[in-house]
Amino acid sequence: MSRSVVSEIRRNHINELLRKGARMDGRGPLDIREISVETGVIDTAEGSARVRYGDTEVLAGVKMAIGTPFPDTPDKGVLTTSMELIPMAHPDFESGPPGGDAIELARVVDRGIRESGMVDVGKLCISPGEEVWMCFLDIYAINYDGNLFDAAALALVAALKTATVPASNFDKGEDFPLPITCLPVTVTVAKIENTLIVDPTFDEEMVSSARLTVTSDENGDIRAMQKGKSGSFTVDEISEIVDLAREKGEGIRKIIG
Amino acid sequence: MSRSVVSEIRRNHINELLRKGARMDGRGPLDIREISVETGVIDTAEGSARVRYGDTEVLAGVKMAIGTPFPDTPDKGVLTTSMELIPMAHPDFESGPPGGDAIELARVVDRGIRESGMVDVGKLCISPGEEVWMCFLDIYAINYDGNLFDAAALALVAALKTATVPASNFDKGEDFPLPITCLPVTVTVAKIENTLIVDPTFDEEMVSSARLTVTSDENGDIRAMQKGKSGSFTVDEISEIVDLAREKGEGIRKIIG
Amino acid sequence: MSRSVVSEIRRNHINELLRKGARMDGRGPLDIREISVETGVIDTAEGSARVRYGDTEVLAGVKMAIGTPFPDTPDKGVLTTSMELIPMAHPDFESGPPGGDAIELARVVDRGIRESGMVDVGKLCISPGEEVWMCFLDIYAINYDGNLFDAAALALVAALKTATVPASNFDKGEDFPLPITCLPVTVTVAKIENTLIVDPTFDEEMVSSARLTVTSDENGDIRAMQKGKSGSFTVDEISEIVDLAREKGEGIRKIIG
Amino acid sequence: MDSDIVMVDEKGKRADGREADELRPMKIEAGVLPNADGSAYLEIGKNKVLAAVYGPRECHPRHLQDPTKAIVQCKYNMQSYSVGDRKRPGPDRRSVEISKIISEALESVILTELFPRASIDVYIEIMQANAGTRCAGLSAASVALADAGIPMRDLVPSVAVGKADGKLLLDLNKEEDNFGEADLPLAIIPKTDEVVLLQMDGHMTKEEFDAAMKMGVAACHQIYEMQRDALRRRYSVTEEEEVEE
Amino acid sequence: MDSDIVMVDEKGKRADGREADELRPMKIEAGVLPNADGSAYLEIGKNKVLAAVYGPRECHPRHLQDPTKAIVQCKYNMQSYSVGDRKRPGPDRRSVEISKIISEALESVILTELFPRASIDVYIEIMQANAGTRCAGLSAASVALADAGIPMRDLVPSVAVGKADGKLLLDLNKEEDNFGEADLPLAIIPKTDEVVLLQMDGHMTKEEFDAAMKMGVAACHQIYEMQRDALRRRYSVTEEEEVEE
Amino acid sequence: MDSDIVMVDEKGKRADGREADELRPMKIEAGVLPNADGSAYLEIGKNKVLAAVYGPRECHPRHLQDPTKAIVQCKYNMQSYSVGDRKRPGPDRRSVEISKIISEALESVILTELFPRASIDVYIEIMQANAGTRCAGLSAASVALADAGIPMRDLVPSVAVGKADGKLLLDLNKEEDNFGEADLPLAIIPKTDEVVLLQMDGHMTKEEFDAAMKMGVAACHQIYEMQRDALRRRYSVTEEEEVEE
Repeated sequence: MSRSVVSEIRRNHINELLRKGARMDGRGPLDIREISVETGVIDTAEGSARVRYGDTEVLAGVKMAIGTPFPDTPDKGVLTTSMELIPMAHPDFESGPPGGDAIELARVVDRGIRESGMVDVGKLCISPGEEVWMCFLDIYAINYDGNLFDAAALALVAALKTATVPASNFDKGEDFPLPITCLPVTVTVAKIENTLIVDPTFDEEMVSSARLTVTSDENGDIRAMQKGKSGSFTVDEISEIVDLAREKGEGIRKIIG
Repeated sequence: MSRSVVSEIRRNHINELLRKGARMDGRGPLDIREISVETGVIDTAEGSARVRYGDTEVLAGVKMAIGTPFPDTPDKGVLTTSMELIPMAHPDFESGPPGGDAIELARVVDRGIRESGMVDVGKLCISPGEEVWMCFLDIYAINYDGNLFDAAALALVAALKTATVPASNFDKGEDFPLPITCLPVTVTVAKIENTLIVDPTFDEEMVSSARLTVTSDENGDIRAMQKGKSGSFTVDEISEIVDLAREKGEGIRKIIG
Repeated sequence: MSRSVVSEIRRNHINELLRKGARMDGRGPLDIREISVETGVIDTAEGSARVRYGDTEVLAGVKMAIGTPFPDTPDKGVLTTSMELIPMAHPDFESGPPGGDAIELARVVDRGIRESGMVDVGKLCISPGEEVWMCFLDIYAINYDGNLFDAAALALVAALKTATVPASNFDKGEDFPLPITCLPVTVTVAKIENTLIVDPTFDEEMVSSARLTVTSDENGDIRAMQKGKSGSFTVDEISEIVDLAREKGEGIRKIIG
Repeated sequence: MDSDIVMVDEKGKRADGREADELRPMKIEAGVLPNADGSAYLEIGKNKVLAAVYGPRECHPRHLQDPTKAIVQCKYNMQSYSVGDRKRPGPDRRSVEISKIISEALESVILTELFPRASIDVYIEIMQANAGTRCAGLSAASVALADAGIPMRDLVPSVAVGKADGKLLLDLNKEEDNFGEADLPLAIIPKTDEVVLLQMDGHMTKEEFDAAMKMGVAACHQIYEMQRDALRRRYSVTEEEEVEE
Repeated sequence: MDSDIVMVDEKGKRADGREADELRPMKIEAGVLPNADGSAYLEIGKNKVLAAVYGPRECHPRHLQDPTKAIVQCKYNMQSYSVGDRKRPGPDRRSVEISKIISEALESVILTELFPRASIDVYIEIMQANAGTRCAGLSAASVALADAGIPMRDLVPSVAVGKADGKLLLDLNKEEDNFGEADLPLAIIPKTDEVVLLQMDGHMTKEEFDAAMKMGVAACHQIYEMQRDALRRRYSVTEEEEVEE
Repeated sequence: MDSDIVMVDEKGKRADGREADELRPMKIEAGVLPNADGSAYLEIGKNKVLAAVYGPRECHPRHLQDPTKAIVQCKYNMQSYSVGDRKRPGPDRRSVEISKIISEALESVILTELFPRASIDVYIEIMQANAGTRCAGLSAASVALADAGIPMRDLVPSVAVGKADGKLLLDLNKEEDNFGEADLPLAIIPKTDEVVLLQMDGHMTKEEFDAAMKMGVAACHQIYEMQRDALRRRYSVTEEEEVEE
């Protein structure tokens, strides 16, 4: 996400359009691209989803196994989130272990899931201190055209929502749906000059000075946030973004609800 | 094995000779270099062998220890093969973890041993699901002048054939010979222009377009194969190579038999 | 410690001064810089010390946990020493896993502690073969101006001397002082042209041809040595250095005694 | 090897209803990823595979550059959830070997000498695995290369021939593979029937081997037709789109 | 979340005696390391943090060079003994993320365009940790940058606002953090109150969030004063020393 | 340390029949590997060691080049089956340290200033280990350097002096080393008796140390003769071969 440079001409074009309230792909500043969500796409996964935000495409899969809990949470299942920016998804992505961008993405998506209590990990204990369900939440970027935060978060939420705990495979009784308590939704807003835009494309990300990612729940409460890039926001802008994220989040929630 | 380039003059010389049915070192196309096999060369190993194919020299050692079996084969010992192309062996080899060439070599040699059932892993179980013999099969290229596949495979077969299970060291009764069922032999054929040659040297490997490695057993049956390099073989050539490998393999088997 | 080069002028200046028995910072050849030792500087560590030799500054911390002993020493606690040359400490130090210099430093400091029997590891056994105290001895170079060997060794000795075994945290009875038997002290002598100097600065290390590090105990006996760099010592020089190290060591021992 | 398991019934049908020499149902789509220079999606049985091509582009790292031709760098990757037990992300020894032999097979058909110093990068992602992923990946990759407009002598269809219950069976699925006695993945250049990828493990007589090669080559020609169909569909769709504009 | 734990007593005092909006005792010293171009030592509560700056200097590795400006590379590192259970040396995912957001926050105030192709390297070492180390590290780092004479628009004070027992509490210590319901670290440019670092996890209503932002910004101004004091002390000491010579 | 173990009997003989100051049986052969520029095989007691030299050649990676002289890069490696419990392949901390001190010792005699920017690469492989491998490796490496025709001031013989049962014993074998009280590996330049490698661990009085140094230096001279014999044999064989042609 760092090597690419947008040409000066394209940069100017994006800026000029935005001053008139328009974007390259015809959207208004606060419009989100068409979202598509397909679940159950991977038979070998306990839950899976393929999500598109325009040309950005992400695949998330949930695998489960039995393991030992952490000593400080002996009666809780374990969630582990990873994100891979595979080189298939963009000419700038390289092979190798996850770099800073992929790690930040995984951690921000993970916090949205974890802090909202979306997965009821208390119900994933088999035998306290000994056996709990380990959930591996793996996300692959398939095609990157901006806003991986929101696409990755939505793919993972959709995969979890439709996941089944494979208890019978492990002789632990009948399979049951992964216990879900709520549907956190993540919305990212970027700042270009002094305009706030929702769901930035790759080119818009390159031109933007700062980004704010907000995860909110059904009540409109805030569960996680992450500011990115070396620009800044005013306190008022932040408050406005949070409201935007809560409002837009409600719409997105309906897609997977 | 990738950085070296053979000069145009040498390449032409090899090609011209071969068109007359001759090779740089005086061999005919289907002749194998002089093979020497010494076993029991490493006191600290449970079995060992030093094998030379002309100037290509390889050292193989077998170490054994007690470990837990894989869950899906609870009553079977475990074989693990590694190959190191140490920088001592050739100016192109570099320090560091095994690269693609070393990994392919180890896996092809391993398949020959494993698929032929040479080691009777069923007799390497001490207590089902709990304790089995782990066999570490480690091969080091000492000097590389082509055809590491065959030299490595022969060194490992000779080391295994003469290996002793060190049961008394682990208070598991008396030592006994590693249970061996057959002697798979590996023969590699390379293609230069339209000529097939057996046991290529380094220069011949550089000039060749494709390679086929075939492991066969006492009955002349095929146990493993691996085609290499970006050239191709016709179906007829492959059939011819398989026959060659079975015939040459019989001769080599007598050396270690 | 390898990339830096001292300018020819500075090199000549150091050499000329030394021929007159003087050093850049006013010391005589056998003088040690002012040493400061602060212990108990890290609350989260079981023992800690911050040591300065002039501008060279080092931080050592001891952490303890319960673990399983090595099979060949079932009734002994375990010591593990690491040294990090963090990039904060010198413009030549780079991020990443410890390189050759850091590994040599850690191993030499470790040998001084281990071979002197300073820590009575026999008293760190909780249940033979099952539970012993693991001691992690971690040293960070904070500012590097030469002679890390002596500063690191002294910081670690001071940290160990003041360490407490946190038994109560692990429900293993009352806390008790880490059992200490002696105070090994490490002294490094460098050779510049034919002069021996004690406690070299960074510039002096760069100019020196060889280094000898000697760890001695209260009785003046030798516990560990390490020669470094590509120069040489005569046998007589070595004998002289050992005497110097024993004598200087006694003085340093008083600081932490 | 367990004699209770029957791979082929008395009528010569396999458990999934296939004949001995029948491929699993297969589907190929070209041009599925917007960013890549070429791409393809392939399903065969329960395998789901994506292939993407970037290049010819600057070769990175530089020391791999060849002044006489482009190098072909394939990375085969199994996604963590593609198999029964979760696979740890990142390359393992198996995927390193598969990447190498697929690179070699593709290099045999690409006109690499047209692009000195360049790299042609091929990425194969196994989304869902059910035996035969290396062949599925290679078949998909050659379609992706064609979609990228890389000049090639031909496509490279690939399939494995197996042996189970003492019988040669085309294109083993996972259940068959688990009890199989041999596996022989191969890939050919259909125009000439040259073999560019070949591996074998297990136990085959020479006669079985010759028969297996024959069965594999024939099946490659079937796959070749499906590869060409996918490219034709892709091309005609593009034409229509262009007409619409 | 355990209702027996009382974070704030009936008089509004916290367990360590602080008011809800009170910082822990804080101490900053600039210029503590001889080798670094700039450095600072900072204590806040039981946190002990060192920051050092090298640069502007040649950017290494080269492919990271930017021809239009300096890049800011921060490495945040927790020393192994700084926490309850020994931390394995080397970077983990948490420290990679923190290093990234601190780099971005610092870049927002450094006049990087003055030093094309250069690197400004910032090292933060956590010697002792007790909640709030990323904010402590960032506050220290910006003092170290000033000490190094790097041209900046302003300093960057940073602090976290927490929520525990349903109440907003400034600058949580470890005990409070363990039972906290939310944490919101932030950093500002005091001259303009622009926010350059912001994270949140936990559970806050919009109203709580707005109040927390207010509390955090106000506390940053307090820290800003201490940062400026540290630099003034450093500067005056240097002057005295220079006079003495 | 166990008093039941007797290292030296009443007649001053060791368990393997050696005198206190006697080396184990030793054998050196130069020029054993066709590809390397120089090589040597060395056995001492049950140690079996190969050394190979490549260079002077281009230094790789480049940033290690020294414009004033060649650098000497030694890699000491224990093969996995060389010891009782299998050693995991790849460098560990011990081998990194040993590689470093052997590189330094060899650099002390090589006329590196004749080959600016070059690298002289020395590879030591321990095929079978029985105490004293670093000294065996260094002794072999200096023969390999001479075999490669690298200009040197002298060879570098190396041996360890041990202490067991309170007595100084030359060249400990594994059984003695396991119960030893001290170990002192050293290497010298025989022409001048300069010491170029020296380590010690254990417990020695100053008097013991001085005596141990004396014993070690004397033994190095014995090894020196065997090194020169090996090179003479290698040279004469080559001459004969040349005459035969």
